Parts: sequence; C-alpha cells; structure tokens
Amino acid sequence: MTATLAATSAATETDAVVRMSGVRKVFGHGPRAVTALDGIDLAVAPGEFVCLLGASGCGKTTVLNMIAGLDRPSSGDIELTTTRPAVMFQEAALMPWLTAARNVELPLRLAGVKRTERRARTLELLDLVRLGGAGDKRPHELSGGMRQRVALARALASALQGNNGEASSLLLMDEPFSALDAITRDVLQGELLRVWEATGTAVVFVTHDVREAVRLGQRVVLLSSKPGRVVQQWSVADAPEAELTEEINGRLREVISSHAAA
Amino acid sequence: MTATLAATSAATETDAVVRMSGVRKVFGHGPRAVTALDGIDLAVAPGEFVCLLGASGCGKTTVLNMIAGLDRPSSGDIELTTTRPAVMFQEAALMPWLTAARNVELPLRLAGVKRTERRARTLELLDLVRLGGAGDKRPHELSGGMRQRVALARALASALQGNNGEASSLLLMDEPFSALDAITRDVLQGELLRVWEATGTAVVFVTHDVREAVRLGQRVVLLSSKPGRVVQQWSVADAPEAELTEEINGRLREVISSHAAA
Amino acid sequence: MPRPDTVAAPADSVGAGLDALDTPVAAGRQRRLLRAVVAPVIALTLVVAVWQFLWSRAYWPEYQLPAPLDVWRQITRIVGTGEVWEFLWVSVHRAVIGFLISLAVATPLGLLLAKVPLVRAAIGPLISGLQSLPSVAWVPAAVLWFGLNDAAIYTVVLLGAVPSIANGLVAGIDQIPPILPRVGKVLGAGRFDTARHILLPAALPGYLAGLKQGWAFSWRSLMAAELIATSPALGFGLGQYLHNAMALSDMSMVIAGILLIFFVGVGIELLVFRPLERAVLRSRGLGAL
Amino acid sequence: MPRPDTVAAPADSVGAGLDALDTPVAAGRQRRLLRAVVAPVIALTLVVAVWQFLWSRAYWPEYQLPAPLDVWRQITRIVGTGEVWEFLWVSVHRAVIGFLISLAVATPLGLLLAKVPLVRAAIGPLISGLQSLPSVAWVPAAVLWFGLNDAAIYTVVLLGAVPSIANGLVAGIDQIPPILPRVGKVLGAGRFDTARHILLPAALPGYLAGLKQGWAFSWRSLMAAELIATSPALGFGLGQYLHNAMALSDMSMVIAGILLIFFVGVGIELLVFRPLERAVLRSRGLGAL
Amino acid sequence: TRVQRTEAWERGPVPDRGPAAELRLGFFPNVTHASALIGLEKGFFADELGATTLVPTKFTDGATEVSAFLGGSLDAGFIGSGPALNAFAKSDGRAVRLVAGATSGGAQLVTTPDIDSPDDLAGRVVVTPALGNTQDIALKTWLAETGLDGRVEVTNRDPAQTFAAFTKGEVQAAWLPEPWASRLVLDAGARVLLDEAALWPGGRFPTTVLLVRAQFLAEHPQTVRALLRGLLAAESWAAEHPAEARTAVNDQLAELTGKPLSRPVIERAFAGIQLSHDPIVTAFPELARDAVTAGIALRPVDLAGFADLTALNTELAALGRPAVRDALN
Ligand SMILES: Nc1ncnc2c1ncn2[C@@H]1O[C@H](COP(=O)(O)OP(=O)(O)OP(=O)(O)O)[C@@H](O)[C@H]1O
Ligand SMILES: Nc1ncnc2c1ncn2[C@@H]1O[C@H](COP(=O)(O)OP(=O)(O)OP(=O)(O)O)[C@@H](O)[C@H]1O
Ligand SMILES: [Mg+2]
Ligand SMILES: [Mg+2]
Repeated sequence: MTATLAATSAATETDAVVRMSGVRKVFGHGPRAVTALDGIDLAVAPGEFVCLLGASGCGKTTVLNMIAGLDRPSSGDIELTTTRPAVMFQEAALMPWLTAARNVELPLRLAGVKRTERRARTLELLDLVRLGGAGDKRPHELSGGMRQRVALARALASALQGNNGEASSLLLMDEPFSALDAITRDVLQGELLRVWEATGTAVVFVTHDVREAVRLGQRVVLLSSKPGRVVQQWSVADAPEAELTEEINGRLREVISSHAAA
Repeated sequence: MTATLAATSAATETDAVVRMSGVRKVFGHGPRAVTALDGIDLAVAPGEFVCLLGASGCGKTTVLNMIAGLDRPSSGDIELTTTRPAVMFQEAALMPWLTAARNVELPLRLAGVKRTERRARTLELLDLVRLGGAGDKRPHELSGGMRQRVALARALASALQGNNGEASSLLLMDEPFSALDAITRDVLQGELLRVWEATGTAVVFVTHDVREAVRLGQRVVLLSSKPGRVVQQWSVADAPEAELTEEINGRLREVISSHAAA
Repeated sequence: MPRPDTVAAPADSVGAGLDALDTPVAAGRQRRLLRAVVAPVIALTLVVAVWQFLWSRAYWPEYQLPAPLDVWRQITRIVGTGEVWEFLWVSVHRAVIGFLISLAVATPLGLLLAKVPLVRAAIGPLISGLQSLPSVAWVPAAVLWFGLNDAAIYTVVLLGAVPSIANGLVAGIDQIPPILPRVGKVLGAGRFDTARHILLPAALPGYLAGLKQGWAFSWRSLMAAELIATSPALGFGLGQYLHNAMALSDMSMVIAGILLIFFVGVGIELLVFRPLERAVLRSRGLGAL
Repeated sequence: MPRPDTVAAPADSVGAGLDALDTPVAAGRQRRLLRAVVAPVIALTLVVAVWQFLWSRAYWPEYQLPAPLDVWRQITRIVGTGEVWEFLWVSVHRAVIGFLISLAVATPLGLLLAKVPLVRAAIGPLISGLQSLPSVAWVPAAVLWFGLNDAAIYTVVLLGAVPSIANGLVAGIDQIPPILPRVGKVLGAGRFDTARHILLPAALPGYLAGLKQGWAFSWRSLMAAELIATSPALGFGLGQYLHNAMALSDMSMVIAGILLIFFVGVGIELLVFRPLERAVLRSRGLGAL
Repeated sequence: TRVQRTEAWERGPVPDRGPAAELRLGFFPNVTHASALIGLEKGFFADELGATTLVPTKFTDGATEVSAFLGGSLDAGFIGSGPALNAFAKSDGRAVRLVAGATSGGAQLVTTPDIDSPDDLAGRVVVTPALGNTQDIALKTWLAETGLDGRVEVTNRDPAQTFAAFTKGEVQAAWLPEPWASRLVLDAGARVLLDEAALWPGGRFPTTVLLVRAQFLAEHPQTVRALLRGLLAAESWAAEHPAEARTAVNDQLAELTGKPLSRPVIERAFAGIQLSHDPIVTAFPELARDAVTAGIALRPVDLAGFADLTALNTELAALGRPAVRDALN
C-alpha cells in the first residue's frame, strides 16, 4: 500500500483546475430517488492526468458531467478555475446530419476558427485517429469503433482549439477507447499522452481497464458504488506498474464484492 | 503456429449451424462504394464457441448482421440450418419507452411465453447481470455499462426462450462486455460460459480483448481489414492460453500495421 | 372611455405571477398544474388588456373592434341561458367522434404508407393532396352525396383529419432509429408484432405531434362544416353560433364565437395533449421541460 | 352501357406497372423518378376507372355523380382558354408567399416555445388554440379589419400556417436526443449557435413534417379565404373558381375545381416535400425508402 | 355511355303513399322568406301537417339549399327564383318542382348618396349576394339592358360582409334583398337608386318561391297540399294582422340568429315585399332568358314541367279562392 494517498490530500492544494468538495448527487425524487454520489472530494491540479476507476454504474460519468457543468450537484461545491473543459462522452454522440469531418470541425466552427485552418486541423486529427479516408462518411456509415474515434478527434479538436481557438486546460474523457482493438488503442493512448504533454492540459480519464489507467495516469482514483465515494487513490509514480495494477485490481474486487454482498 | 487451422477447415464440415461461403459485402454505389467484406468463408459447428477478432472497422459487425439476416451479402451464400439466432448488438439498443425489466421481457412476450413465467425469467436474468434492483428504471436512467448489461440479459432471454419458448441454437454477440469493469466482466464471462454449456448453443462472439477471446472461445478467427477477409484461425484447445494470446496479439499487430502501411 | 383600473389590476397580478413562476424550487405536481394554468391565463389577460386599451383609445369604430366587455356580455348571455352547453356538447362530441374514427382509419393507413414502399409511392402523394383540400370545398359535395346529416359532417371531418394523422405517423416512423426495428426483427417480431411493439411506440412522439395537428384539422373542419350546413338534424353547435354572428355582422358576437372555439382548442390542448406529450417525453428522458 | 374495355385497359396496365415496380434491381435516379410519378398516376387511373364504372352503371343521377368526361371537359375548357394559368398563378404564388412569411415567423417562435419554459407554458396552449380556429371563421373578421385585399388573405393564411409550423418545430425539438444539445454545450455553443448548429438540424425531420402540415394549412386557408372573399381586387384564383362552381351548383365544375386544388397539393408534395424529406432522411440513414 | 335508369316514380303515376313521416323544409332567416318565418312562428305548417313531423332547415345561401335538394336531404324549401331555376336546370328537370310562390318584390339597388343616376355607376363595383342568385341575375340583366355592362364590375359578397364594407366606404353600390337593403339605407346611410319592382310589369316578380322535390311530390301529394294550406293560412293571417306579422317574423329571426332586426328596418323591409302564393309563372321564361343574358347559363332552361300548380289550385279551390295561372303548362 506504499502508493496510497490520503483520500483528501489533493483537495488541500490551492491551485486546482477543478475542486469538488462534499459533492452529492441524487437522481429522482421521493421513493424513487437514487443517491449516485455521496461526499465526493476531488481536486485536479493543472496539467495533472487523473484516472477514474470504479464498478459499472458507480457514478463516474456523473462526476464528469458535473465537472463539465452539464449536471448540478444536489449538494456540495464544484469550483472550476479554468475555461470550459473539453469533453469526450461515453457515447460517440456524433451529429447524425454531419459527415465525420464536419463533426470534428464543429468545435472549431463554434470557436470561430478560420475555415482553412479548420480544414487543415480536421484532416490532421482524422489522420491521428486513423480515419484519414473516412472524413466524408456519415455517422451511420461508420462502425462502432470508427464512431468512437471520430468522437475522440472531436474532443481533441475542442481541447486544442475549442476556447476561441485556444487550448483548454481541462480534458474530460469517458472510456474513450472502449470500442477499439488492442493495437489501435495502444496507438491512440500514445497519441493522447503526446497531446497531453504538448499542451499541458489536465486530464480526467474514466476507464475500466486498470492497466490503461496505470499506464496513462499520474494518479488513479477508485470510486465505490451505491453511493459513489472516493475509496482510495494511488500515485502512479510511486510503484512499478505491474505491482500497482495487481493491487488496484485486488482493491476493486474487494469494493465490488462488498457492494454485491451488501 | 501450432494451433493454426487451415482457414477453410471448418467450412468442410457438413453439419454447421451457419456456413458462409465466398461472402462479399459492398456498401454504397458507384465511386462511394466500400468493400467491407470480401470472400469470407466461415462455418460454425453446432454448439461451437467462435470468437471473432479484428481491427476496428474491419467488418465484424457486418458479419454478424448478415448471419442474423439483417443485411444481405452482395455476393456469396449464407446457409443457416437453425432457427432464428439470438443477437446482442454492439450498441445497447434498448427500447427507450420500456423499463429495463420490460426490455428483457420483450423477446419472451414476442415468443408468447406466459406472463408469470416471463416475469420469473426476467427477474432471474436481471439478477444474473447484477441489475436486480434496476428493473423498473428506464434506459435513460441507466449508466452505459448498466444498459449494456440489460441488452445482455435481453439477448440471453432471446437465446434461452426466444424461439416460441425454445432455446436458440445460435447466439451472436457483438462486444458484449466492452463497457464493463474488469470484475463484472469476469463474472459475466463465467455466466455466459455456464449458459453456453447448459444449453449447447453455438456462439459467435466479437471482442477486442484477445485474452477474453482465448478464455471463452474454442476457436478464434482473425479478420483483416479493408476488405475484411479471414486471415487466420486458431483452435484454443491446442495451446496454452498465455502463449496463444501472445501469438494472436502479434498476428493482429502485423495485420493492422500492414493495413496501415497499405 | 379608458378605465385605467381594469387595466392596472391585471398588470400587477401579471408581475406577481411571473415572479412566482420563476422561483426555482420544484414543488411538483401542484406547482406544475398551477403553472400550466396560470401562465396562459396571464398571457390571455395581457392580450385582453391590450385590446381594452386599444378600444379605449377608439382608434377603430366599435363595429370593427368591439369592447371586451361587450364580448364578455355575449358570452355570459349564452352561459346564462345555458345555450352554451348545448353548443359545446354538440360540437365537441362530434369532433371527438370524428377524431376517433379518423384515428382508427389513419393509424393502419399510416403504417401501410410508412412500411410498404409501393403504397407510399402510389397513394402517399394523393393523401397529401387530399390534406391540402379545404374543408369548405367538400361541404357542398358532401351535402349532395350524403345529405344534410351527420354523415356529411363526418365525411368532411375525416377528409381533413385522416391525411394529417396518417402523415404524422409516417413522419414519426421515418424518424425511428433503424436499430430498433432491427432489434425487433432479431427478437422475432413479425409484421404485426413489429407494428404493435416497436413501430407504434417508437414513433409515439412524432405520432402524437401528428395527432395534435390531426385534432386541429378535425376541429377546424367540423367548424367549417357547421358554419355552412345548418339543420335541426345537425343540432346547434359552435359553428352555427358563429355563423349566425357573421350573418348578423355582429362583431362582438363573432368574437365571442371565435373565443369559444379557441377556448375549446386551448382546453383540449391543456387537458389532453399537453399531459400526454409530457408523459411520453418524460418517460423517454426527452423534452425541454 | 358499360364499356368493359375502358375498365380493362387501365387494369392491365396497372398489373404491368406493378410488376415493373417490383423488379428488385435498383437502377437509381431515373427509376425512382419513374416510380414516384408512375405509381400515383396508376393509383389515380384506378380511381378514375372506378368512378367511370360507377357512373356508367348510373347508380346515382348525373347531377350527383357527373361523368369523368364532363369534368375533363371543364378542365380542358379552362386550359383551352388559358384561364387556368391565371387561377394557378394567383393562388400558388399567394400560397407560397404566405407560406414563406409563416416560415419566417414560425421558426423563431417555435424555437422560443421549445426552449423557454415560461413562453411555452404561457403561449403554447394559445398557439394550439389558434391552430384549431377554422379559417372560415377568420375570413369575415379579417375582411372587416383589413378590407377586401391581400392583407386580409395573408392574415388568414398566417393564422393557419404559423401555429402549425411552430408546433411542428416544437415537436421536432422535443424529440432531439438530449445528448446532442449537451454535446453542443460542451463544445461551446451559445444560445444562438445551439439553435443554428444543433437544434434546427437535429429537429429537421420533425420540422419538415411540421412544414408539410403547415403547407397544407396555408393552402387550405388560402382556398377558404378565396372561396369566401371574392373581389376583382383580389384577382381570380382557384378558390374563386370553385366558389363560382358552387354558386352555380354545377357538380362537374365543382369536381374540376377540387381536382385542380388537389393536383396542386400533389404537385407540391412530389416536387418539394418528397425530395426534401428523402434527402434529409437519407443523409441520416433513416427512413423506409 | 351510361346505363339508362329511371326511378319508379319517374315512369308514371305512383301509388299515393299517404302522408310522409316527416317533411324537411328549407328556408332562409331573411325577410324575403317572411311566409316561411310566420308559418313556423305561428305554427301554421305544423297544424296542417298533423302527424307529419316538420323539420325546418335553415340555409343562408341558395347554392347549399340546391345541393340539399339535389342530394335528397330536403323535401320542400323556400328559395330564390334564381337558384330554383338552377336546381331544375342542373337536374335536367328531374329533381324539383315549383309548387307555389311566397314573396314578390323586396330587392333594391342601393348606393352611396353621391351616385345619382345609373351612369354614375360606370367604373364602380356593384355587389350582389352570390353568383347566379336572384339579385345577381337581375343586376346583370339590368346592366345589359341599360348598356352599362362592361363598364360596371359586378362582384359577389355575403350581404353581412357587404353591410360592413359599405359602412367602411369600401363598397358604393349593392343590389340586395330585404332586410339588407333596408339596413343599408337606415343604418348606413345608403340611398335607393333602383327598386327592382320598377323593372317588372305590375311591379310583381317572384323573389321567393316554394320548391318541392319531385319524388316527394309524386309520393306524398297529401303532405305537399298540407304544406300549401299552411302557406296560405300564414299569408292570410299576415294580411289580416300586418303588425303582428312583423313581430312574428322578427321573433323568428331573433330565435334563429340570436338577434332581432331593429324596428325601423323591419318596417321598411316589410313595406317593400308582398306575400303572395302566386309564383308568377309568367316571369320565369323571362328569368330563364335573363340567366343567359347575365352569362350564368349557356342557353335558357327548358321550363317544361317546372311548375306544378295542381296542388295549389286544388287548395285554393277548396277555400273558394281564385286559381293562379299556370301559363307554363
Ligand atoms: N438521469 C438519471 N436518472 C436517474 N438515475 C440516473 C441518471 N443518470 C445516472 N443515474 C444513476 O446514477 C448511477 C451512476 O451512473 P453513471 O452513469 O454515473 O455510472 P458510471 O460510473 O458512468 O457507469 P458505467 O461505467 O456503467 O458507465 C447509476 O446507478 C444510474 O442508474
Ligand atoms: N451502412 C453502411 N454504409 C456504408 N458503410 C458501412 C455501413 N456499415 C458499415 N460500413 C463500413 O463497413 C466497414 C465495416 O464495418 P463494421 O461495423 O462491420 O466494422 P466492425 O468490425 O464491427 O468495427 P468495430 O470494431 O469498430 O465495431 C466499415 O469500414 C464501415 O465504414
Ligand atoms: Mg459511464
Ligand atoms: Mg462493430
């Protein structure tokens, strides 16, 4: 347990891009109410790469939505000391009436980037996600993994130039590689790290793959479910990858089975 | 390469539940035409568990769609010597107006299963996918992984009783566990194997996770992309799991990079 | 003469009403009901206030723009004699019956149009053509063919409402994400099951929109038919009331008639379509509200 | 005397037509065009054949069911004198202008209704109420207020079409999967950008359905207005033609008028809405065809 | 080509089916339909019809009433002479029969005071209630006879709308039946340029007549006679009690339309009309020619069989009153 951080340590830093304190989220009213999150304290430092792990349905997406300003917490505070974060949703959520290239271009158009630059950037990003030839296809003509990659390219476009042409200082990604084969995933993980290093943006990254989390993240945060709480955090630099993966996997198993037993 | 099968070996057996021969699929017309599959020969024996691997966008979903009778091949033949196969799509594709339980119940209703039996079976299946308490939720109130599990339960309902209350002899699954955490995935893999053994249904299983393929499948089929062709097949019983995983991973990398180079 | 107090009183309550509506707490059903009823009432009050103001300034002669009070007197008069209930009953029950028949005819028709390409190519445009024929054009023909009776009136209503509902259903079905019928197919739904368990529920939001338009068509057509054909066999409905008002060129009575027809429209919207729409959208996680 | 050959001849060609339509090869644009035009023509031919048959059996007196040939003569007569082009021009250009104005008014209105809950609660029901008011009720009022001129006619058309288009847009927006506006929001779309880049395109299929209904409303309202308000100042449109036919109780002329109005409806559907709808649905991978 | 079918009642005398179960009677809520209104208000029709149920059916334009006749949903009806001829012509003389008159007179060309002579109408628009209605034909014929046709534009407008348009100054001239002519004169300051009575010999011309569906007449002559008795009774009563007749008409108008006419209007309107059971059949050939002059019909209607006054004359004889001339037969 060498790599374990105190659950609140990060929250004490002062210059976080986002800081959630005591965040609670309840969906629905009355007897049908579901407490998705309860007492989440989480701060992300500028330029930090945080991976979020947790059982299916524990509230990871809800956390991202609240950081993105799409949902309001039922109680607790979220402070965002940055411009609008760039987001990649769990679903591809492409605009069905736009081609793949147009979808990627959309955040640039909205940010007022000039046409020629937009075009160039779009081509670049499509190449990056290995969809160089599929720019003129409509979403319904793409496979599941291709759609996910278009969404990734769009999120990157938004992260790189989405703030009136400036880079965002926070990127939220919800299982961005779940529909990809192992090799493409490897490549795109590498590209993501390159972008992260080049721009110095902070990243909050949700994944189910512990090895992916350990490979990419500087810090790994584990959520429990029903209700979601931060159970434990690990700083990745502190331990060898394989060992850490083992440890996190074990802890995850514990959390999930304790929930199942409850 | 000990475990490699001749690419056509399975196709020579006579009693296949499904046999594709020389199947070609072209989407679109004229200059926009895309050859998704070209010359696919594939046969699945009764009760066999076949895993389909391949790069993102190589045509795995298209193969399943054609077996399910949802798409027609542009040329070539598909013989199905069984009743309607049960299918789990890559997307959850739940009916948004039905609760989770109703969604699972739908195939049973369509098969004319009696109400009480339907209810009992639905509860059982929801428990199996660990969604015992979420039966009365609507799809939009579920997390991504929860939706996928509902879709899994629905596909199992269809497989177990979807043919006028009889079990199907073919189950098609398109990345059924992609949105699940490692632990839930483990559990559900186990459940799937149990169902498979109990019913003796044949399974065609698409996945991106080579270890999953090796763990579950009796045979692993690797597709190339642009156009999709059967590159190689492995019989899982013939080699130790770890070694086979390594080998398949290597071959996959080769196939994908050769495509990227082309 | 301007009567400033009548104008000021509603204006004040408008302000209060708006404030109340903006309070962010969600107090559930009761609040919602209040809002659903109070907001349009306030909007109406505003309209009446403007009207009263315009009238009080006497820009137009009385026979062009009657006083709100005159119109109000017309309404209270027929409410007083109880006639209004007869008008409403005659018209509304006829519209509802006509609408239900249209529904029963248009639903299978819409399914056929949406799902059988040949039917769609062949009679789709004809249906749209029918929809664009004004009801008044049908009235003499219907009277000639069916006589001065309910059959003629229902014919006119059906010719208005059926194409509209069918087209609405077709549009709804066209917008269904194609994956849903595919799921239906692999789950073993036949043609009938697909229609019943997949297409109709999936198209429900679009279908409802079509129903709303269809109701508007059937109510309008009915009014047009009632405006033109009068006979004791046909009863005395809102259309006939308006007809008399026009024949007398009595503007306050005309406006009273228009208002009554309008209120029925608003009532049906608030009591039937709004809640239905809400429920349908809610249960699918759709909709602005 | 019945002439079996006139009935049989179309029946045969119908059979051939149906076979041709069922051939599974997709020969693209030309075929589609052929099908789009041929299928409704065949359907119409069938209707005419039945009509001719009924007429030839003389179940009804001539003044109730005129001969198809009589109606045809009425049409060829006005085509011969060239009058028909004047009627069509007067009516169609007026309907198109009215429709375009309605579009310009209804689109922002629909956006407001869909996206501002207070506006929706307050004036949503009033809009639906307006929609259910028959045009015939407005015509006298509009004529009284604006005089017997184009302003009155456009008022009637707008009162019919605007609520219908706005309601269609609201329904379309209500059905947008909520994830799309959320995506818009995180991509940095403001209110205006959301409307322009997300809501309007996403609602397009439903909006188009509303436009179709709106067109039907505006064309119907126009016909009703033309039927009721006649004046040399207004020109002579299809509505007036039908009006005269009715005044003269000349059934073959009435049917000729109805057919002309109907053909305009069918034409607009085939030339404007069908291709638009097709293109929109196609590009999204939706739709049966 | 078409199968030739004739209904049983058309082929020859049919057995009298006795009194009908019901009689559907059409009329307008107009002063020119005064006999109908009085008959309804005072129950003259109902008294005579006995067991036959009277179903009074209100119309406001002749064309719809003609449709109702042709569609078989009306058995008898008070109607203007123009639409009456039209109904006969459109059905090739098969659907309806003229059985009695109701009103004569009661139509005037009224204008704004600045129009002093017919020549002042040149370049103006004159309004009539509907294309091909009695006043429309009369106006167009008159225009042709005075050589004004082509210089005056004729347009059709619902009388109620015309009234409003006249008040607003949009319309300067209109040929209208009562009570509209009176309303324009008394309530809107119009003046009378021409009274239609001046154009006819003796000032008498059929404004409103009583039409019966031919089949109904053939099958239920008894009922038709009862109706005619009611008409004659109403007429006599009105002649004896002129003031009460006006009140009766106005009461009926109030009941039918929700509002009575003002006292002066009904007085003036009544002064212009005569209730008369005589359909003035001699005028019809003239009217048929007028329709051609007015451009409403292509050739004059063949009036053979149009008027069937046997029933009326039977009833008149029973009352000891002189028969009316049946010049058409
Ligand atoms: N709109 C909603 N209404 C009601 N409940 C909701 C809603 N959205 C989410 N929930 C509930 O909140 C919980 C957390 O959902 P969330 O989508 O955040 O999970 P997740 O961690 O992203 O899961 P997954 O890994 O499966 O995507 C779930 O139990 C879900 O049922
Ligand atoms: N309806 C369609 N129209 C045009 N092209 C299509 C259509 N459906 C699929 N394709 C193309 O066919 C190819 C194979 O698609 P398919 O969905 O079968 O891939 P897949 O192997 O399932 O990929 P993934 O792992 O990403 O789901 C892709 O290149 C895709 O662009
Ligand atoms: Mg999630
Ligand atoms: Mg796929």
